[in-house]
Amino acid sequence: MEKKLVIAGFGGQGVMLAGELLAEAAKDEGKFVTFLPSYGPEMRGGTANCDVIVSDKPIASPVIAHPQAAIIMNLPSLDKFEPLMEKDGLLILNKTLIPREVKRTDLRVLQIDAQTVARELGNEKATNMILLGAYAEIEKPVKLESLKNALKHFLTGKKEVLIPLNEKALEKGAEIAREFLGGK
Amino acid sequence: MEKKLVIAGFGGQGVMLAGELLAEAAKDEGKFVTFLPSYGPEMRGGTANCDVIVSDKPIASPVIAHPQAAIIMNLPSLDKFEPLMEKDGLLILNKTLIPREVKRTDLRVLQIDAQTVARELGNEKATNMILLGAYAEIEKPVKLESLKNALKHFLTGKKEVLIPLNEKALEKGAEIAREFLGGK
Amino acid sequence: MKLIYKKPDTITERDTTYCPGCPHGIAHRLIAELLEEMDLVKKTVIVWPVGCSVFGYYFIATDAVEAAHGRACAMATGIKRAHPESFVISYQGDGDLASIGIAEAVHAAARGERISVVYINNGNYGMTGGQMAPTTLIGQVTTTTPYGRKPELNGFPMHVPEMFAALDGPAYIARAALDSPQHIIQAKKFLRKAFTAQKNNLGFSLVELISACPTNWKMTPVEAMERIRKQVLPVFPIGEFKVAKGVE
Amino acid sequence: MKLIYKKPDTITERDTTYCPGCPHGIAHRLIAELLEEMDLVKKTVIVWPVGCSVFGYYFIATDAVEAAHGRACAMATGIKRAHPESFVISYQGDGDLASIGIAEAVHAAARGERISVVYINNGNYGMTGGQMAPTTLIGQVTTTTPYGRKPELNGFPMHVPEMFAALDGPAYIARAALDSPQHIIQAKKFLRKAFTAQKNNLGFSLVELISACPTNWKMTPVEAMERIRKQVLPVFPIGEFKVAKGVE
Amino acid sequence: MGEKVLMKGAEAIAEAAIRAGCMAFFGYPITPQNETPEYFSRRMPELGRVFLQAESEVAAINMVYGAACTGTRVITTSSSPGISLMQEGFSYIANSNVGCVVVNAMRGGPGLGDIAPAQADYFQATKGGGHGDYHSIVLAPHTIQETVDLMYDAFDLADKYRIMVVMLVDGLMGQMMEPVEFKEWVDVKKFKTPEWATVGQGDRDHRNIITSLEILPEGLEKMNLALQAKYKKIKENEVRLEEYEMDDAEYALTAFGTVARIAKTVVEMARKDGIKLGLIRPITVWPFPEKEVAKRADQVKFFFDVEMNEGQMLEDVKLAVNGKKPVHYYGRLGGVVPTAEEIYGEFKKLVGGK
Amino acid sequence: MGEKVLMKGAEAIAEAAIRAGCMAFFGYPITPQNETPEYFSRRMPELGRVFLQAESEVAAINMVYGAACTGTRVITTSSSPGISLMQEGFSYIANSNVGCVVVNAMRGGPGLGDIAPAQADYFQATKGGGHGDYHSIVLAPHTIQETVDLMYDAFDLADKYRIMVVMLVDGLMGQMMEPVEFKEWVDVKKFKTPEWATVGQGDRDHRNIITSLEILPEGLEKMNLALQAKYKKIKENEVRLEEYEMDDAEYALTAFGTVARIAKTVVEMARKDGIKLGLIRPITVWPFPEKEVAKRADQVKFFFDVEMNEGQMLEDVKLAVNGKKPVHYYGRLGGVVPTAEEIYGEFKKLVGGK
Amino acid sequence: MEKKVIINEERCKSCGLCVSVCPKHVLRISDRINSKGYHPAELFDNENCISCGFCYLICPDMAIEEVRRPEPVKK
Amino acid sequence: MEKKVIINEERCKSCGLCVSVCPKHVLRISDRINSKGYHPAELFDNENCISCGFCYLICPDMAIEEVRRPEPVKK
Ligand SMILES: Cc1ncc(C[n+]2csc(CCOP(=O)(O)OP(=O)(O)O)c2C)c(N)n1
Ligand SMILES: Cc1ncc(C[n+]2csc(CCOP(=O)(O)OP(=O)(O)O)c2C)c(N)n1
Ligand code: SF4
Ligand code: SF4
Ligand code: SF4
Ligand code: SF4
Repeated sequence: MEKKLVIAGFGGQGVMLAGELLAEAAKDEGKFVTFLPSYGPEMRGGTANCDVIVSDKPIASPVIAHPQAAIIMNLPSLDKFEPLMEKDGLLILNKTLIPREVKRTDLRVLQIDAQTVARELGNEKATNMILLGAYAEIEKPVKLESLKNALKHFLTGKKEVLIPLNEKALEKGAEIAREFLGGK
Repeated sequence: MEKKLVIAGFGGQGVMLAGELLAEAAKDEGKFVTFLPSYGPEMRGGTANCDVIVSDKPIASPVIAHPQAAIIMNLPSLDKFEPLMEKDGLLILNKTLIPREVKRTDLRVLQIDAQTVARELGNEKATNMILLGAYAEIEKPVKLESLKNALKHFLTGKKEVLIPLNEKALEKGAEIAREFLGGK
Repeated sequence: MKLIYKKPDTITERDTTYCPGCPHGIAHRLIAELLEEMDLVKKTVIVWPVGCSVFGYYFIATDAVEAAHGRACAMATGIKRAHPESFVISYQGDGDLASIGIAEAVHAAARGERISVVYINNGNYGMTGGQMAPTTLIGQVTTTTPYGRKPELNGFPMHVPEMFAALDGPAYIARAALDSPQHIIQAKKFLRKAFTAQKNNLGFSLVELISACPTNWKMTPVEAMERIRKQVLPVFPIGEFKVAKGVE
Repeated sequence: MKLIYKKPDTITERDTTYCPGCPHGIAHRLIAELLEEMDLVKKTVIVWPVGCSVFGYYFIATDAVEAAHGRACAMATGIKRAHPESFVISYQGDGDLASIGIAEAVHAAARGERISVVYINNGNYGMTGGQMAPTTLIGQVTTTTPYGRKPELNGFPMHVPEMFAALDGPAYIARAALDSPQHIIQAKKFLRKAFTAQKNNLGFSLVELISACPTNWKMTPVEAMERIRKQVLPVFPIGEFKVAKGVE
Repeated sequence: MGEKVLMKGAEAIAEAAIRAGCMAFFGYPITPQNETPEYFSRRMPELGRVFLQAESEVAAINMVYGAACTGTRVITTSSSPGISLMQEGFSYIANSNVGCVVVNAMRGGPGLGDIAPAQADYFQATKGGGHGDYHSIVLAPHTIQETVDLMYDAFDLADKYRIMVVMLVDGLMGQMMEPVEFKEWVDVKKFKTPEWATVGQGDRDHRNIITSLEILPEGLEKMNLALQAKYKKIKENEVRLEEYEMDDAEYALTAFGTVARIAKTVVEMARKDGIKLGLIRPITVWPFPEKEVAKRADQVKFFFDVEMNEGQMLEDVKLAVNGKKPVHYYGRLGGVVPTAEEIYGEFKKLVGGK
Repeated sequence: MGEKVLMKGAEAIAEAAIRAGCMAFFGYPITPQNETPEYFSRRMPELGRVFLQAESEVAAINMVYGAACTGTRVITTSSSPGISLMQEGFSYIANSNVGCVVVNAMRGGPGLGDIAPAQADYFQATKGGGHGDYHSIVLAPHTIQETVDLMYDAFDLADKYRIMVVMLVDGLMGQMMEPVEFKEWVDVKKFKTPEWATVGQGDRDHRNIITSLEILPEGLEKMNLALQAKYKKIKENEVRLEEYEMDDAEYALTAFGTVARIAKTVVEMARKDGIKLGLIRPITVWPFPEKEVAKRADQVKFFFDVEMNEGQMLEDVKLAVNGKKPVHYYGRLGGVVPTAEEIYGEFKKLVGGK
Repeated sequence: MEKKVIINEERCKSCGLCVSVCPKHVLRISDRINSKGYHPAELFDNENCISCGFCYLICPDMAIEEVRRPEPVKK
Repeated sequence: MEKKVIINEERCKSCGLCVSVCPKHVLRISDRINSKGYHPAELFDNENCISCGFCYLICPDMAIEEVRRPEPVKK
């Protein structure tokens, strides 16, 4: 098993947090994992993305040239990563901020109006978790439970109160994914 | 013809000026010449020496490892250069500041109480010219006349008045050298 | 309707790379407005620093060079000496100028170099993620003063204009703030004098602009402006520290 | 007979490398005397600069390091932070401290680094043959200002203590002169306060010592001392610029 | 060893240094390794050790120099442009025979460049970017775990030889996270101020002077010969490398650091295709494993050197191979990280259309 | 050419630069080349050109960088420790594609070392002492006359390729005097501000931006490839060397700068003894005359590289020879200048007891 | 009536500074979302805007393109 | 009487500073020459020396090894 995921969006959308959460969960499950962030020049806004590889054997290169899967949170990221995807790769899109359709026809595409869903759940900032939950449900790099457990490493102190919201968002994402899988 | 001379003494004794004068005179005679100074850490006092090579063909290395001739103006310089001299080399010593005798027996040695002579001529600072005049008379790298002519390059402005003194010192040195040569 | 304000043409159409609410953009606009008003746009070379404003040349449409971190004043000196007809601005952050670049800034000032320095003091290193700057306040938490800046360990906030006022080379030295419309109007006045100092060949000029870094201060932009007034200005008071004749 | 003065034991037997009449030696003696009087000899590390005093460790018998040109304050900081029990002196010329090393000196001062800086201002670069220093007087001829220092081209003399007085880190900042027995007595008093500042852990201290460079000034030592009084002290006045409590 | 923790390379570097007994950090922030000083700034005060953000890299290295003169385990960390500013300091440190550790998380250059991973400071690190004839020991780990483990050795080597030890990593290794295990803490209570340290004479019967100055050329030559003797000893005793699938290799990749990690995937790809490819991975890039590479020249058909630069280690490989076999090269520049597929593709071109 | 004048090398360098149209000097004093800035300080103001004593070498190189951005012929001069401080600036200049001339009168190192002549900054100058993949053209004259003549080429090359050109000389060449002739003055009235210069947009229809920054790795790679293309062109067109008595040589000395001058005496000594010794003297040490050296590998029995360092150019000679023939080495360190006798003695040991 | 304050919504980063300094409280953050993902500011009460330009002065993104004042009505 | 001022002639560089500051003019540069080639300073009038130490204070070469003052004559 080797799962290669790219998460991409604006800085501030929680791209890194989503990636680190997945990495932490994978580590907790005793898997090999690498997480590689990459930032644009901006501190806020601008683009940011990360590569996460989860595997059950040692990982050679942490760089993902051609993602098997990608969580895409804004339009520039779709423009950048769509052409790089592996054939049959999985694209999970934050439809709220991506007005255009996917051009390639050899990809599996799941569009989620994630920002809206997150707002409905109570906080737009949980958009990343919805998308991550969906990814985890489809590709199963780690158990959803492990993701939820890992939340406590990141949401500490004052942020602890956000754990339930994020758990819900992960679940919600998984639920949407199940519909998507079922609907296929 | 290739003449290799080292001049050595304390900074402030006019070591460099003597060397440069010889070099200038050689250039004026159309000869090849190199002048290479070397300073100790002190601005004043401390040791200083220079290598002057005068030749009628291009000079490869400006560095003199084993001098054919040396003008030695103080004791530390004698200590340093005596062992380096070529066999039959010429040592011209400023006896005024050199209390000891030369140890090697394979050298030509001319001792001049130069500082005293210079004081008698009117200025201790002309010590270097007395020694240089003696050297020029013995080894003949350039004509004494050329040295005298070259003085005007160095003693300009307010220092012009010093030219006659320095000319006299060069001549005095040459005279002492002739006695030395005659006396042999 | 009468046009009261209009985005200057010298500001490009490109979106800035700054965080929402970051006053770097305000400083840019003031510079652009003044260059237009003083008819300097076509003579100007801006030396951009390393810091969040590293891409400044994408936003202000003049000839520009990108300096090594801290060396903007030296580079500006090289340009101005080699080509005295150019109008040369050195735009620098507080990390760039007050920390790594203090030698080049002090000496450009001491030499009375005919350059104008726009010095953005936001109390930390924005670009690299909010580390302590020489201007960080006592007690302020940054990514390299996690327990708050302690004078015994990290020293004291550095007051560049006050220090430079002890030099004979500067023609104009001032400090302004970018936290409110009123202060911004004043900042523009000070900058105009700084540019005039160069235009009239009077000497070195520098305006420190008290700025904010909402991202690294972990505040909303509005809170950050509030903090300037409440906490920063008492330590870094607005004022003119050196005004040569002919600057006005 | 009663012994009034005696060459301190901490001055070695070795001849100095200084030119006849160069006040570097006076400064050395004052330091050695104070270290003995304050019982600091065995705790002291002196950071020597690049400049005529580069061989200083041959003349004052304490532990010593030789810094890169201008970096003595940084090196002193490293020693003091790593080993706070050491008494650390940074001895620097005006080229070393005010020119290439100004950043390290300003920041050591701003941090209130517990080190004592002895700063020799002889108005030029002695070791390298008398080039202009930041402290060179207007009009003064040096090997790199052959037509005299011109403010439009070469800037203005830099007043380090005045500048440093605008910082919060220093506990003691003063300027003294080495031209006469009276001034030398005063210089020793100032140096004692500077050393006390470190001993009592109060902060950074610096004493500028107005010195001479007879060789490069092309004067006799006596003329050079005269020049200090007539020309240098009017521009660089003696005085204390910052005196923290507990220094006396 | 304890349990695995997930950590950014840049933070793991700091934690490892702390556990290895590093008592003082002086440095200046620069991407992509800001997390290292930030981590130090949290942990060092807690432990009563020294953290100081210097005003610049020039100041930082001279603070390190000062601290090193007291015999303290000291470190600075930076990235390419900052390291360039330290070159004078490195040269002083070398000729003063004091020890310290320097981490360079290389980024794309020249100039301001970018903040992406690169390996273009190999020459600077191994041949001496500063003036004069000197060397530092240069360690080039290829994973975070190895970086952490080597950090202990870095300090030991710095102490043993009184020399600067460079950890030559890159932005990728600084920024990536992976699970890592730390070795035991070094007991710093055992540290003693060495005999030669300049901390004040105290009870010593002699005073200590640390200087790189020697005005007489003959004297300076002696100092240089002593340095060269030290370097010779290090070359004899401290060369490290990993030979991966080299036993039966017909072709050898040569690579260091991040690229070597990627190269292992390439080796696996080739082996899957039945091609006998191996990897020679210098761990010390100075001293470079000349002898070991030379030996393989008799075995393999060619060498294929891959770097994130314009062919720098390439020269050392060629010098070692000394014409016996072809040495090919492939590289990416300016912060682009080559993929395993890409390298393998280039390799296959060289093997030819078999 | 005019009449011969007797001049210190350090002064001749300044005079040559001035005649070659150098319009601005920025620098900081350092022995053994103080006479160069001092000379500039007298002459530049007389000619209405720029002389500025910078506060440090770091400032100096960044002033040079600024002036170079205006398309001005600009120079700085220094010696080893000062050059180390300029490494960051060099790297910026390289990736900004601006031209300038830098003189390094090398002295003994590492660290403060001494003020005697040395050649131990060869690696730094030729491999890039700063970060990133870059090169400067490095000229290594062996007499004052050649230095003076090459100064004109240095500025022409800097302009032509928009690149930094290093004059790699040593303290000996800076301090010695010999008669020298200067070429004609370059007519500076003909100089025009180049199209790309950043002096204010003026009437231009575009604005100019000079930067070494490109945050996207792919973009920075392109900048690097453009640099590499430039370097390739330079390698093809600008290699210079002198081959002295090489036509029938059975042995080849390799040496640059001062040592090459001494080596000519060695060649003469050998020829007197009937030994067919020649000298290959690279004038451009970057680009290094690889092809020319490689060609001689078929002809000579061995190479004997002599330097005032621990064997730096040696590596380039070996890379060029690529194992075809032995390459021997002899060097002196720390500022000691080898004598012709000494080198010849070492050479005879290699030739063997015939 | 023509808008007194012209906002380039694409440039706006929703920092809220203009809203905070508006003495007449006629600006607010809108519900719309621009292509960068920000909710741009909008002038919701043109009438009460006094054309003071405070919003222009403080806007760090030059998203306030123009501020206009109605010409005094001719008597 | 013992010398009030002890000069180490080998250390002296003949700078003349001591001579210039002596309030009693009891110092001068001698005719002797030391091994460095300098004419050292000498106290030629011990009696009139007031042991003020000015010479010591200004001597940059620590050539003035000691300055002593006669004990007041016991009454
Ligand atoms: C030589 C060097 N050291 C460090 C850096 C990393 N660096 C880039 S910007 C910066 C500080 C920026 O802070 P500031 O000048 O205050 O500007 P701001 O980003 O806050 O506007 C640093 C340390 C660098 N690019 N080069
Ligand atoms: C990096 C570097 N730059 C320049 C020098 C050359 N240098 C040595 S000492 C010195 C200046 C000394 O002047 P100052 O500090 O005033 O001391 P002084 O000799 O006058 O006592 C210079 C420029 C150097 N050694 N290193
Ligand atoms: S990090 Fe701070 S200074 Fe930089 S753009 Fe963001 S708010 Fe502005
Ligand atoms: S050159 Fe000047 S500073 Fe240096 S020792 Fe001589 S007099 Fe003193
Ligand atoms: S002690 Fe005073 S009176 Fe005596 S010699 Fe010295 S200066 Fe003159
Ligand atoms: S002051 Fe000292 S060195 Fe100078 S003449 Fe007097 S004794 Fe000699």
